[in-house]
Amino acid sequence: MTPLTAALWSIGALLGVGGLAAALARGGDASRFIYCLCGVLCLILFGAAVVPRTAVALTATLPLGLPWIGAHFRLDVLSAFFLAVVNLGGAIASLYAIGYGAHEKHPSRILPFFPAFLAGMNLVLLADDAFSFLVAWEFMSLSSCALVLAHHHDAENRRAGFIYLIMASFGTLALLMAFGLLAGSVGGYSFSAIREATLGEYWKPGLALALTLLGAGSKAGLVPLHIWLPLAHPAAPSHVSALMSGVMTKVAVYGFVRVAFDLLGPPAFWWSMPLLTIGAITTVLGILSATIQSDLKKLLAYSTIENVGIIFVALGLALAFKANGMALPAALAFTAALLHVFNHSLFKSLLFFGAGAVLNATGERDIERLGGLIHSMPRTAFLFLGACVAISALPPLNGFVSEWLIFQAVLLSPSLPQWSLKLLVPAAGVALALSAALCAGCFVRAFGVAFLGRPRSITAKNARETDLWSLAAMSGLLALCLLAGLLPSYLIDTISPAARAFVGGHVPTQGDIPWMSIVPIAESRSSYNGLLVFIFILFSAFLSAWIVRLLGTHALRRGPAWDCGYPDPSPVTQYTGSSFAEPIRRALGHVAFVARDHLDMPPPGDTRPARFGVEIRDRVWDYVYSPIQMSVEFGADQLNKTHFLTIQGYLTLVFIALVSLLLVVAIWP
Amino acid sequence: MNVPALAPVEALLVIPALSALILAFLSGYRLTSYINVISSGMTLVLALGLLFDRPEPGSYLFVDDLNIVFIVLSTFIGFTTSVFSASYIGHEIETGKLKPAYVRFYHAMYQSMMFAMNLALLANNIGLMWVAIEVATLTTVLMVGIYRTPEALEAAWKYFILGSVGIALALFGTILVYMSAEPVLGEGYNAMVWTALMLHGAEFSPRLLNVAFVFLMLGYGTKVGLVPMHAWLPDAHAEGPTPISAVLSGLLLNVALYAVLRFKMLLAANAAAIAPGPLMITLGLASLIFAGFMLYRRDDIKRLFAYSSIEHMGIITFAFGMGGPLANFAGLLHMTMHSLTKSAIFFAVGHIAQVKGTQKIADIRGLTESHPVLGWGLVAGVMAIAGLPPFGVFMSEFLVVSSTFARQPLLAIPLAFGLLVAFGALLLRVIGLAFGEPSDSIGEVEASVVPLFFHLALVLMMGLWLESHIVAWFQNVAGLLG
Amino acid sequence: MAMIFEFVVQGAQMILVLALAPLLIGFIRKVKAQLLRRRGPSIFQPYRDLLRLMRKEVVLADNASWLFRSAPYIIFGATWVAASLVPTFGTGLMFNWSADLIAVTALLGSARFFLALAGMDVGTSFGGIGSSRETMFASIAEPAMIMIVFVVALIDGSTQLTEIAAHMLAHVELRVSLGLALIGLVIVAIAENGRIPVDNPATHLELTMVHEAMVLEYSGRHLAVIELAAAMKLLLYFSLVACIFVPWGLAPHGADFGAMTFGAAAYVIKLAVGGFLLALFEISTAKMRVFRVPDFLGAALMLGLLGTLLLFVSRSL
Amino acid sequence: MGNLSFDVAHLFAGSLVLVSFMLLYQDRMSGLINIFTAHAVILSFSVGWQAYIQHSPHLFVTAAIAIIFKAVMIPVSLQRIMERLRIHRDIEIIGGIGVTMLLGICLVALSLVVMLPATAAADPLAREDLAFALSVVLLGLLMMVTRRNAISQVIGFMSLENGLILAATGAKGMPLVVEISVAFSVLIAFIVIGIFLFRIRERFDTVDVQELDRVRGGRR
Repeated sequence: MTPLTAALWSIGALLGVGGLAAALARGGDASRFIYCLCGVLCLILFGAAVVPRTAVALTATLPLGLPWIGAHFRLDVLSAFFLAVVNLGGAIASLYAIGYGAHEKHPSRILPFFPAFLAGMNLVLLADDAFSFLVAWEFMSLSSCALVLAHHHDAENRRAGFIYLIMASFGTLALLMAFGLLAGSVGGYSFSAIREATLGEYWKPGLALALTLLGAGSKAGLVPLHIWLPLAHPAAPSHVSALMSGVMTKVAVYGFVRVAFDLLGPPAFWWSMPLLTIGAITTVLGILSATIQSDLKKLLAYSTIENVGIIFVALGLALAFKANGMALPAALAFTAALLHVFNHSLFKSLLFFGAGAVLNATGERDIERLGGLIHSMPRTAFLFLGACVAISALPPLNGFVSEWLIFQAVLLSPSLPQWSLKLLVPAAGVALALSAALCAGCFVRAFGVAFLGRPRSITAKNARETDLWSLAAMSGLLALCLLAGLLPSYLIDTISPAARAFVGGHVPTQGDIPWMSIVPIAESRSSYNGLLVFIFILFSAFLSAWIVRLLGTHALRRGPAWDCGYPDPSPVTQYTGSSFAEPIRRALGHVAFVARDHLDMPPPGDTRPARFGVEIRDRVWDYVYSPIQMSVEFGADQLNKTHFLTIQGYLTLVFIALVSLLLVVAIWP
Repeated sequence: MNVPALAPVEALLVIPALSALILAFLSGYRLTSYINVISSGMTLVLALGLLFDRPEPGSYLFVDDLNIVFIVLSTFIGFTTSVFSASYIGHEIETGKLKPAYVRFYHAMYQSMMFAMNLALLANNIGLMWVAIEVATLTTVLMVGIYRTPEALEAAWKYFILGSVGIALALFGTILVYMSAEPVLGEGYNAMVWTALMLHGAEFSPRLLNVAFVFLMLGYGTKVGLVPMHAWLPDAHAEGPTPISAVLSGLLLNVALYAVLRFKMLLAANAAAIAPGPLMITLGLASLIFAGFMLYRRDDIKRLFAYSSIEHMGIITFAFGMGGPLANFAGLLHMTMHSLTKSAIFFAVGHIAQVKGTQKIADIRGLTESHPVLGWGLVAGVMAIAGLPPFGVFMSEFLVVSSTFARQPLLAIPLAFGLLVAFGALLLRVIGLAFGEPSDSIGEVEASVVPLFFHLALVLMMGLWLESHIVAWFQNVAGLLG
Repeated sequence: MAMIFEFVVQGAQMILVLALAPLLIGFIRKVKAQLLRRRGPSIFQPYRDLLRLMRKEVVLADNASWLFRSAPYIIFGATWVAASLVPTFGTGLMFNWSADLIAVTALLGSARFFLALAGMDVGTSFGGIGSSRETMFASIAEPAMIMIVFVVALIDGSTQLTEIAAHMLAHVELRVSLGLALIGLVIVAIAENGRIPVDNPATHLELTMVHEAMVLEYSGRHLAVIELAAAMKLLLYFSLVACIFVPWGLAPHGADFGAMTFGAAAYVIKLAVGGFLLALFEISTAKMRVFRVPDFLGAALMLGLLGTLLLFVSRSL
Repeated sequence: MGNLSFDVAHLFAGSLVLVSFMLLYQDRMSGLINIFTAHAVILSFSVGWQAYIQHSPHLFVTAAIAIIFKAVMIPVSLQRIMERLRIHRDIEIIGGIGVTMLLGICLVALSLVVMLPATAAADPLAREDLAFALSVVLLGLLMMVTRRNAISQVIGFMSLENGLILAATGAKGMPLVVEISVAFSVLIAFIVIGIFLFRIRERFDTVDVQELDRVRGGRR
């Protein structure tokens, strides 16, 4: 059995588990069993992705799908990488769900769709013809949408599901048209046929790329197609949110890479420009929106948008270098993008798991009603903190490594021959730097307000530490984050066959470099050694602690907070999340949203309290989606008048149609 | 004329006609519905038999690659609907909505309608086909008005008047086709026979054919439900008994479409005639986009799906208008899938309206919680009809959109736009219907969910795996359609 | 043997920055006092302060968590590592290869991250103000810093400080971009270290304070460690400016003891000059309003971007 | 045969168009019914003439149906409905008679423009016939569109159908004409009965189509 057939069987088994879950969910407590099965199958799939270390692609054809083409499946280096990312996330999410799912009130609305969702994502990665790809793609959306609608009594969730599925279908239609263009009018829908075909006219690849960007971008959450994401991701149960944010967006990235780097053929340099521009805008808008959110899961979803933007900037760089035949820089950017894909899937899952644990313990997603959880949930707090450090791109964790590599790629931009790119790439670099800094601020705020300080509500005060399964899953993720941060050379070497296959070059083999440093281009240019830095920091911190103990006293006294001598015991005097974000909102926020402060000051003599509020409106929503919605409503209203015509009115319509067609025939030559 | 060989073909007409006669004289709900089911089942078996042993074309009736698709499909849906109808009508009688006296009439009309549709499909004569479609219209008009409520009567009336005008226009077109064929094929019967017309299509006067096609397209297009001749369709679907809605959407529209296709083939064979494609594409797109917008303001659940039928008929007409092997294949597939799915949806909707005691969308909520089987059945059906994988409609929409985009990118944009608009409306409604806090139910119903899930299973299966014979068959037909 | 030598040199660098940091603070205070015609405390006063703080007992707020207690050491560790990565007396030190300029920036970012968290831990309003403002400043200062790194790296073809210094030494030239980068770096340094006009390190109980607000709840040895880390951060920026813009005197990789001593001497002189200039600057300006700071830092960001663009223009000319 | 047969057929077809115009012009109910009777009579003459010149006796059946059913039964029952429902008032015409007539003339012109080039190859008899038939069809449709009253709409539909019969008989040797005319008669009977039934059961206050449309639950 080849890894591919094993993978296909496992996917089939996942679908079977979905069916089994649908049958069992009504009965008793089936959730542990189902999640165990999912976890095991994900591990098998992970194995199938990791075991073959050859560059030769495996293919299989099943007599399904489009009849005269069949369903093609292919496991090459790229899909293997993404398969590993997806199934690692899937396995850990299943582990987490063994504990988390026990709190679920309506397991029958989650259990059948969870394995189906996993199966859908895996199928996208393996599909090797346009039809199977799109079926899997849409199936993935559909099953995740069912999960978004799991808690359907909440009108917000229903709205989220609606917007999600609309955007998903929009994306699918865009991809469908892209594939239509690539396949041509004879319908060569298999990817191998598309690879061989030449598109001819110069505008066709560009159009196909634009459509792919729309299609994959809407799934990945590129601005301005991102609006569904912060609605849908938080609406799902947390382990699903983790999968959607951490993993499904990566599947979208895979879709884009597959088309742009593989199917479209040799790139033109200007392809990279929309990617760089949109990616840069996405990072900044995403993180700015995250910074002002008070809903913890929404905040995480916006931060996903930011990270997707980072990945697309890196992909844009890779395209720019590839178009100019610069294999090594292209490989560097490509590697950085894929590494960030992997890293983000780890820490974003961990963050969502943490948010889920908090949600379970307190029933709250609003950080303004949390606080002080580090005392009641110390383990969760520690793990969440680790993920915050990782996502803020701080050394020595993994987030830094991939961002560092991207910066290294950005620094190679002067060697690009095109002036437009020379100027655009540093600008994108500024956006990346800005978003990295904002990201740190955003997660200081998230962690600081939710976990530190004093509890702002009763539920936050009475929170209990989460269960061991969840903790095990989260610890595993943090360990992986740390490992990936300390020993990135192994990962880079894992990615390099994919880089070789898709951009025609690869970064120097990192495994041979002493001290396990990473050297993307040459040592004289730059190098980084996460392990040494980590050891170094540990050493310094412990040394200082030791010296301090040696020189000073051990005495320690607990007392009330100092607070400049005016401590106020009420927790409302703490800095809130919105007050924390206010300076950033003032300084930078107006690019992303319109914020209107309003002060309700009672007249003298009135005893009611003065109220200060902020209304924040998303510019993208105001300028793009509201007009669309309004025009659809307008069209519906206008056309709807025809529903209330008299029979005579309808006859008039027929009459007019007949006369005008006769006129056409009369003047027909 | 080889009469014995034609026997199964004639039996396809005789059985429904005989049953209609018998049913007209029998009363008692159980017995009549059994006879109805059995007769429909026999018709289906005979139709399936035609797949294997196809008789030579006769002068009145014939079976070829094109109409066998329609025959099998319509007898199949006729059969499953009769099963559904048994439980549905039973409940209607129990609740007193339908008087037992009308049941006799209902079943007789059901079989007469089956007879008329089979005749329309089998007819080897454009005049005969026209008569059959007219009879089918009349029978369905009677069934639409069977509840005798003001709304039902009004719907029947509207259907009747608009249908009559449509049928009149179609007749004029038919006469014109005869006129154009007459110089070539000679006076008399031969100039109305399909098999002869198809052979000599290239020799007919193209200008006359052009005018004829305008009339035929508008005339039969009325029955297909194409905008702007669609107005009868939503009311007729909404006010009649739900099995009739299922049959209307699943069968009658197809039969009319079949007529359009036949004439399209005739025109396509004539190089000098106006290309029928642009007209069909225009009407198809207009129907798609118009119906898409109309879906947003519907508050009656059956009207909602009636407009969705208009939308899908638009897509199918568009696909056939595009022509070419891919688009024609997609059109055929889409037609099949739409018939199966839409009738399944009506099966679900019928029982839902019964348990909830209303057809108002606003009063139906949380179905997946209160009635999981019906609710999820409806969700699956709507997902299927909205063109989401892994259901079969997705495959046809995939082929239509992608092949259109490869050939005429500018046409694909309104197509995709219309699909998206319609999808949005359907999704909005189904989320409201299926999710949220459940609304009150007025009672339970012994729902026969077998036809519903059987249809959905077929649609699902065909979305993932098309049997190679069906493929070859469809491809052959697609080739015929040009 | 060579390895042990390198190890010792690296250790010397670490101890040097640790030892010099309080001295620099004391020197600047002394110079400021003298310039204001005051006598001022001894330049060794910071050492005494630190020792005194270490001997005092820690008064911990009731609800302070483990994060609050461990944060000082993490901050100190990260800052110390960053400071020892920047060449002071010599380049090509053993661990120089383990991190480049971007990593140094990021290490400082880590320190700031934990400092901001520590400010929020007790749940007082002052801590929140400090953290919030620090975060806002950093969100502009960091990209500005990265842009400056871009300029430097584009000129020198490396982000490795050793290489940058070597390249600067070998190709002495005046460039507009470099000048812009220098101004930008100084602005960033002022902001990052909470110096006038961004923040006033000498005040307490002022609503505009940033750094001091965050560490308000710290006392005893924790405060000592944080103060030392802050001093080291200041020293780090001095070293950075020295290493990139005035690399003369730096001992190259594998140099002998003498060269290193010379390098150390040169370094101390550079520090003294820098400290004097900073003191001069600080007494001649007033602190600005908090919401003016983003504009101030935005100027640094613009300078960095302008520097990058000018680089292309000047190269192509 | 020759010219005479052509002239007579031409005469009948032409007068059918003329009567259609009279239908359009007429604004009184009883007058409308009478003119329709004339329409049906002319049609049956025309059909009879065709039967004669084409030597196809079955067309006489069609002619008979036309004269018995449309010229006698239908007008009589319409009169009865009118009396029962007490409809004596004038008919409202949308857009006024002048505009309608003008439109009608345009339609006739259109049908000539469409039909004459299209049938260039056919024999002149059929050509004329077809063009006139199309005019009658379009005028009938116009009448249905411009009248607000069910009875006049029915009359419009019947004149439309007369045009169809004219076309069918004009097409030389067309089979099934009898069947088709029977089918149409059934259709018309249904319509007439429908109007009658609705009234007798008092579902609707008037047979004004607008009133029909108004009975729509809360749907508006």
